[in-house]
Amino acid sequence: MNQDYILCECSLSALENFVTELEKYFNVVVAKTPSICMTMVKAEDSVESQTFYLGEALTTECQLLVNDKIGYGICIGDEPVRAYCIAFFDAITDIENEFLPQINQFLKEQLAAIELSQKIEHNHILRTKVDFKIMEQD
Amino acid sequence: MSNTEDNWLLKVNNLTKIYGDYTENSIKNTGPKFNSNICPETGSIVACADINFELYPGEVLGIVGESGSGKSTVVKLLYFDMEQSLGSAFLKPHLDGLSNILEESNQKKRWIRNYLMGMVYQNPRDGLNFKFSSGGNIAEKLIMGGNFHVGNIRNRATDLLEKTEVPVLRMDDKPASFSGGMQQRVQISKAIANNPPLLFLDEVTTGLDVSVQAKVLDLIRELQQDLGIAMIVVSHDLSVIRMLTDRTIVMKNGRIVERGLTDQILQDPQHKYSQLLVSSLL
Amino acid sequence: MGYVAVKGGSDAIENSLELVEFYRIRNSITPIEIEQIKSQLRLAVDKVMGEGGLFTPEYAAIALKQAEGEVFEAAFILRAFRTTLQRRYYSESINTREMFVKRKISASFREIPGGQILGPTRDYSQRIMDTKKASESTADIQNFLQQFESKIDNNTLKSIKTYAKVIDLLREQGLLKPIDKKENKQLLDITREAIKFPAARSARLQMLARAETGGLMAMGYASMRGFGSVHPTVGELRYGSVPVTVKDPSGKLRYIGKIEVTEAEMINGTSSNKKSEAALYTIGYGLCFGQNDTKAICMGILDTTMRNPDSNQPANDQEFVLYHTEGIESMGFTNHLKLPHYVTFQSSLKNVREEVERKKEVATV
Amino acid sequence: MVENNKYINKYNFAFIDESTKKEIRRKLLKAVAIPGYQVPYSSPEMPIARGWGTGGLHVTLAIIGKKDIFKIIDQGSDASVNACNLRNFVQSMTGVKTTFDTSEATIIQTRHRITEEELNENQIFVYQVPQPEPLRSVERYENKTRQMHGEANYAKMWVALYEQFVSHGDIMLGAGYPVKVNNRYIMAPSPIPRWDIPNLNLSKALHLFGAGREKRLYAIPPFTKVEPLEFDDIKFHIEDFKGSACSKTGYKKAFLDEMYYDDGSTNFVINDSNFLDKLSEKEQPTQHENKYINQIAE
Amino acid sequence: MKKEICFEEVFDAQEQFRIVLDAMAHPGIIYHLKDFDFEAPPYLSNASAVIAFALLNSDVSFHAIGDAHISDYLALNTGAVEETFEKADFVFINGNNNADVLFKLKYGNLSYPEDSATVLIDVEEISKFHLDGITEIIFRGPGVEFENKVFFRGLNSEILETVKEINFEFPLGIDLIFCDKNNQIVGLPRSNNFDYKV
Amino acid sequence: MNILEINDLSKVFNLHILNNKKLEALKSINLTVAEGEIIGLTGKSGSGKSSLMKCIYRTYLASGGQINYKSINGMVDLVTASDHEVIELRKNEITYCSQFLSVIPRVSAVDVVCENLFKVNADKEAARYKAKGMLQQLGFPAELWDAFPVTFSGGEQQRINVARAIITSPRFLLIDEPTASLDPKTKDIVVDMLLDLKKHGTSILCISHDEYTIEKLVDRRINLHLGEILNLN
Repeated sequence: MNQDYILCECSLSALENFVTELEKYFNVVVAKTPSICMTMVKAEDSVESQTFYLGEALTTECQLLVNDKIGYGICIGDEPVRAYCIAFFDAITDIENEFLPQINQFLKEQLAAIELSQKIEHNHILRTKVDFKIMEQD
Repeated sequence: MSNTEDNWLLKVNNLTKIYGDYTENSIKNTGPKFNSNICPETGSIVACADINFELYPGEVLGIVGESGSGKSTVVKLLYFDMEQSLGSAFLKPHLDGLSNILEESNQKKRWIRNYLMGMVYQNPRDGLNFKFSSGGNIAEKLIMGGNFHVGNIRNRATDLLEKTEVPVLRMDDKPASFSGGMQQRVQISKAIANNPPLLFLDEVTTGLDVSVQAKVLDLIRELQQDLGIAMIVVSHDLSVIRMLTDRTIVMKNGRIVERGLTDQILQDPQHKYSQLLVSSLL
Repeated sequence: MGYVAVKGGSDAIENSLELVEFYRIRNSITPIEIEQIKSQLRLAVDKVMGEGGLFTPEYAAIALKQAEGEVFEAAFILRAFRTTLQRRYYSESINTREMFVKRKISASFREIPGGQILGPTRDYSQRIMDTKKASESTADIQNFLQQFESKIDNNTLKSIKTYAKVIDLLREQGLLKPIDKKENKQLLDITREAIKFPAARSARLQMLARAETGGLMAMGYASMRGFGSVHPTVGELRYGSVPVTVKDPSGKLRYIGKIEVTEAEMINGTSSNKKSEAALYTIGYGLCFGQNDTKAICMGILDTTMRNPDSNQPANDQEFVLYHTEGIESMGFTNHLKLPHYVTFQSSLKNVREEVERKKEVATV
Repeated sequence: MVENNKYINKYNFAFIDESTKKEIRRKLLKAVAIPGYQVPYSSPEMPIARGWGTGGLHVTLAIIGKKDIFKIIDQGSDASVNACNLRNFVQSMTGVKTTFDTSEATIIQTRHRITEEELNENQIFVYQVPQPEPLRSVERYENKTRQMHGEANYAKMWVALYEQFVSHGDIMLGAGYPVKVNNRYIMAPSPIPRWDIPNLNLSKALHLFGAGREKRLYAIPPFTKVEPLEFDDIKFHIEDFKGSACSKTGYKKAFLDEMYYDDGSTNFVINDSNFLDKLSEKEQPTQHENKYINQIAE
Repeated sequence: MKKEICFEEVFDAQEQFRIVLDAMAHPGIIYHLKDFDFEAPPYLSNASAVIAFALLNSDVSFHAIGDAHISDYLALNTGAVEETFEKADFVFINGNNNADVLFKLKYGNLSYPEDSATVLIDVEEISKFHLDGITEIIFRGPGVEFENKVFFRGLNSEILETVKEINFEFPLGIDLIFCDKNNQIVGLPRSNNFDYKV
Repeated sequence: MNILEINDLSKVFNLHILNNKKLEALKSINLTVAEGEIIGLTGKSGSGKSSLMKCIYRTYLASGGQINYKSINGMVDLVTASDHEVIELRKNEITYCSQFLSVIPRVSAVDVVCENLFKVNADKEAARYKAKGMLQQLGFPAELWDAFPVTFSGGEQQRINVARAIITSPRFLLIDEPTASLDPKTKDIVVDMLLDLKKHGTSILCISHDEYTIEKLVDRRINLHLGEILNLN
């Protein structure tokens, strides 16, 4: 989950570069080339928890066999490369291999970058907060 | 004797209508004994319960009671305007009275309504389609009864309107422009258009002027005599009941509290509530 | 002979499409990039996604470009595009309590948990024509961004948090009306089977979520003006992004990205018809893709009106509301009047002419 | 690594995805089993507008295969722009052979007309239906009309016809004249003119109707009784062209278009473009037989 | 059990569906489905399997009597969900089965009569010609010009009596397709007013 | 042969709305009526004459005892018979003629007289013809035949009431004060008509305060006092 989150949100070029470098050491067979499809997004109303279908989200899916280990890559958007990389990660993190420390390092760095940019956006948004306490002091 | 045990036209068993969620106790804990038809446990409303009676061909049965006693509910259930909670009803001309009409498919219920029953509502708007002419309204019932000849439909409509004293010249006018009494007479024409053996009359004179009331009642009597239609007359008005019916059922809080010959009910009422009703209305 | 006529029709269509293309690009040498539409026409993109029923900013932007900015047409293109795609996944229910909030306001309370956050809104802008937009340059944009970014000190950032909901407070106090037991709780999908009436609430919410904003607004507005029974208060309106998760073919739960949604919880007072019950609040719920306050609010109003069916109140009438706010269908059918109808017209013409003849005969007799 | 190729989605044969096709097919089978009954279906959006023949397209695309020969007409004409547009779409999505020749086609899609040439048992006739509910004029609510159909409660419809007779001296319904199918359901025959109504009766072909916007499918199997609503004494009749003849062929027994010209003159031309072509070229297409057409003098 | 691969989901499905559509539109006419090289379990005819492949998917449910293998086979190859008799959209039975189960099937309601079961009945042999010891059905109604007669071997006539009863109140009812071992099928929609002789 | 045998009949009114007050109207009445017999019921007001008649007619529900009536179809206890049986008997055999005419608005005098015939689906015109004959016999002015009886004088109403009761030639007639407000001449006509009925086999129970009528009409006289029979002569 955490891994998918990072891979979906991180910089595409960084991800592509990392995977391109790493996949040389594995036997990668594309079981299903990345293609677009849809995910029906289920929602529920916040009071009665009535579930309903909000609408669909365009999704890319990809299946790889990495050293015979299957990996699924699914992400929102028309994102063939990202889906491929997610599938690759899905497979290799299940395989005993010598690159796990590097992989963890990559994920950690990307997570930090994602968090920072989110935080910055969040703080910009907080500037639009109406602060009644301050207004009272005026 | 022609009206032997087996000769009934309509037989009603344990007819019950409850609004809302109910339990066994809902029926036990409501009724005239409790002077209420609201279940104290569930809050459900017992509109009527345990209604049993038989109606014989050509007979006129009155159902009397105050508003909320459930009397209209009984005929609405029998006319399929609402769905019963419990109970059954059998109508002789339908499968020789062997099949519970309340459980028939809607398709069959429609047939029964068209051929075997007529209904006259208190409000003409419930029985008439105000978008159609009065002739069109009668045509509707005739068409439902399988008549597809415009000439014959118009002849029959003319007869019916004459019989009910509606000016035939107004056949192609919409009933919205008619007086209340005339609307009611159009409604009666429509209800009897297919010569049904059974007619329901639900407070048909309520809200009409006295002179108009007399005319409508008179019409109903005459129709009954001429056509031998069995009727169930629902009214809170004892004079209507006296004038029209042979037998009467007295209802209170959704239950039958007394039944008998109409003159007996009026002159020697047995139940406390019937005595109250008679003494306050006569 | 027939062939020539047909060829004529086909050629005309082809040429008409060429002319469309010509009008689209004859005055602008620089093509608009999809990225530009996505960011600079963000709200149009959101609307197209909402009404198109497909969350995909990039394809929505393409559709907008293709449709020369006509939002109906673009939503329509997106809907048709949907038809060609397989639906491979169903997400877990998204949780708006986990929203990365970009905007969050309540009209019912002065202060709410986390405060009133205006976020990006034009609500308090004066609608004064900003002629400077006419000569906006790349440098202007960069200046603005630089200056905007400088307002935050990256060393003293507050951490991200999610917020409690206003309605949860009301619920905890027992002020919300309990769920009607008779409510049909089934989860239906109106894109897979035609809606049936009376419709289950899930079907109603789904139809509203993909309904046309203007149509919803007309109905919601009608309700408040007296052609419906609801005139609510905004309990909470929030906009932001929520994570989406699905199960992959191996059954593992996977994060697949986030989508942006606007959510409205509209508070309505109720009167109780039973003496034993207190008058409580009901909540009307609205949720749609992208940032679209109007749509979420009106959806929230209509969610409530349709729970009290009343054919005398247009906004309370399920069939009336749902059929007529479906933008793609309304647009198609109103426009089909442009198609030739000479056969059907001829048929009625014969009737009218005959009646005129009959009436003439009557007059002369 | 894969190429970052976006926007390369390919369309399925016949455009619609296979699971939706299956759904439409299942519904069509039910429609055939219950002649004249409107089966609700998902009706996915198509790349043409609602009301422009999406229902007809759904049916065509759900049934069409490589061996089919496809014809499409609008207002009787192969040349109508809408017909051209849909023909191009179907052709480009399936690659099937298209034709103008009525007798050659295996699937004929139409808007508002049945061909003058008689249909055979190997043909499927597909209608684009704008309003599938014949009772809509007397009852606006879907759940009520559904109930009326369920109970065969058609009195309102009949009274509407009766009232028309009373106020206009005739039943004033034109195209889309309601019919009763197999003695049970009242059905909207899509707005075909009254001229075509008798040709539905006991037809050799299978007739499938698709109303995309309203999301309903229905069918008339071959050899099925289809009768226009008429009273015993007030009869259905077809459009009366009062002995007018086609100005190009002199033929009288076909539905005619009334043409108006710049000089104020008018004349008539056969509406069915392929039928007109065949007559002009001295071919002798077999026409539908029915008592109404038979009554017209040559 | 393995997944069948010889059935092509776009074109085979379309072609076989058209034959089924023809069969439903022409009750009492014998149609031939394509002979696929399936490895269907015994007691399930190839024809029934073809129809299942052409029409079923994860949006619908089915129920099969007989061998549990049939259910597994159909579920694996179509993705359809197995359901009880009472709820199944498609029901697979054998002509020799007891007729009672048919009473449980959903037969629609007046507002939505199509919410009803489609029944595929496997029989030994379907023939246009009379043979001894078999059931004859005389088809009349929509889709039939005058009347069509078909002979069935391996069809319990109680099934027909039951179908007659279930389909009595048109439009309520169930729709049937008879399938035999030679890939022949015959449709019997509820609108048909058939008679039978044993 | 008796047409009616009353055994130990009692009637108590239970007035719920007056705190369940009990009024004893009839006590242990025993009485037989032979076929073709006319019995006069006499006694002061409140002696129970009308109550007895109404119990027989079932307008009152008896509190105890039996009223065995020998109908064409066999014995019926009118105390326990079903409402339907009573309705059929009223239609075909037993008629009750009260002291007062209960008029129906907008129904002509002739049709009021015919009412009981209409109930058995007699031919309408034949019924009216018969009714007119009876009204003529009773000296009822022809110009009033088609008028509505609501405005008639007591004597006129009385005549209509009698005609209405006997038009069907019932097997058993309960008649209350048939001659009370009639002139002597008409009294004789009414008495003669009743005697004529008796000739045709009708049994009659008649209440009257008019000694002349009793004298001329009845075979036997029963005197009631405070709900009990005083003598049996």
